[in-house]
Amino acid sequence: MNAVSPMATSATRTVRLVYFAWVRERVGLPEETLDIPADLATVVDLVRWLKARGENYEAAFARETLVRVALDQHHAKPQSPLGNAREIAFFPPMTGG
Amino acid sequence: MNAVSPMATSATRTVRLVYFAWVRERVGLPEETLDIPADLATVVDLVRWLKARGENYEAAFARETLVRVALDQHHAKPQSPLGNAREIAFFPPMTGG
Amino acid sequence: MIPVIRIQREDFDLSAEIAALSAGRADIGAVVSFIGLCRDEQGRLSALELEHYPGMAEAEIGRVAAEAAARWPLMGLVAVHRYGPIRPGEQIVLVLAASAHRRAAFEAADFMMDYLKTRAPFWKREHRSDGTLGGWVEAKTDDDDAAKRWEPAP
Amino acid sequence: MIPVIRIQREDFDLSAEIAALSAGRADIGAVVSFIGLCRDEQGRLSALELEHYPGMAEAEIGRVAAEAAARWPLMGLVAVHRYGPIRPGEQIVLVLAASAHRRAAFEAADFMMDYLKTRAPFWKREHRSDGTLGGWVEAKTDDDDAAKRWEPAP
Repeated sequence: MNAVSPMATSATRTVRLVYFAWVRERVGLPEETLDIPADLATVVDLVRWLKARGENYEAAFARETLVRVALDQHHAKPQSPLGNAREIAFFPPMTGG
Repeated sequence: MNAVSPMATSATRTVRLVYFAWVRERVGLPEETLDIPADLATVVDLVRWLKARGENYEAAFARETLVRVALDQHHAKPQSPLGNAREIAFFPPMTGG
Repeated sequence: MIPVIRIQREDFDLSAEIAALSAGRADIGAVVSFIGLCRDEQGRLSALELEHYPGMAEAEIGRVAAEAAARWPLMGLVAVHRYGPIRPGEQIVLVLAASAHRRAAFEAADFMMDYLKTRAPFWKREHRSDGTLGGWVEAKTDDDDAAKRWEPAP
Repeated sequence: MIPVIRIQREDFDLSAEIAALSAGRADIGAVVSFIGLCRDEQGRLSALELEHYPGMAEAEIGRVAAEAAARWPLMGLVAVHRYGPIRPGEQIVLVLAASAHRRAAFEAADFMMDYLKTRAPFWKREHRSDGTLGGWVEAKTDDDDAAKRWEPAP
């Protein structure tokens, strides 16, 4: 546990989260700006952190594998590193066309 | 030779021959009505009979396999029986579309 | 579904054909269209002259259309082929296929064009930009190969 | 070749798009178009509501178009996708691909639609004829399978 100092775990960064279709409806917001822990490494880490925030996120991500993600408007995967993404979008599988 | 009586070989039937594209140009006619021997069995038989009629037909059918045929407006093959076809068309491979 | 097949000297209008096909109905989900245009071949050509076999052209395209209709669940099928002189940039042929879903519409239009190329009795002759009469366009073995894609594997 | 990509609420006109694509040129031999229409599902639906991700929709369709342009020798590529409420019989999406020859135009249009279905950030919600709000349309695994056709064999 020495590697993770209290300072590092309390560091945060600001991201814009956007939600679409039934993900938006379950979260209850079209978008929000949040300070997330800087040590969340991947999309999955962020999803688990969001689910701990409240029932609305629990409902939206109940089936984690069903929700798709885009980092700065590029499709990404659950294991993708968040990197420095500033806009993170969650949405159901696409049904356009 | 007994099977082919003189009467049978002299019997004829009337067909309309139509020509398109360079086949038409080489024959020198868009169409003609001819009495052909009734014992010509297949398309190839007819082509060989036509080639014996003159140089224009020789030129049109110089490469027999290149010329396509239709019997009563249906595509046919060199070995197809002429049957009772009344309109026989010869033309190059198609280039429409 | 009755296919619309026309052989004509005049030009055609794609939007009008689609409107006619889909008027008053809401069950069509996909319309695929193909338009073949006359190319100038880097300025070499002034026109193509299209000769056809009247009667058989309609009949043969009708047979190809019937095969397409038997093979895919189509809600509309249109084939229009022009003849006579056609200048570079002008339209030569139109195929339209409509269905509930896109796969059937794409495949049927593709199939129609492949068979139209190899079976419809039309022949193209070149007219050159220098005023001389060019030769008859030669059939491509590519086109035969394309048509063979639709045949069952031997 | 610069692809034309538009995300819009308004309807579009196929003939006008083709005219714009081919104006003043005579090197295009084939134009393939796809139009996706809103179906009423046997009268069950009064409309589809299309939600999209502004910004990413244009960007993602642009990336798909760039892939198509790299893969086929295209002379024109257009993708128009509508959003907002769309009634049965109305147009939702247009893809147009132009090339010298038909194979490239057919494949590019087909490819564009398969990837647009699975990658463009649009979501359809049903509005029912009985006045109630229906559910979100579920993605089809068919569409993922269709998109996989274009990937190199493993």
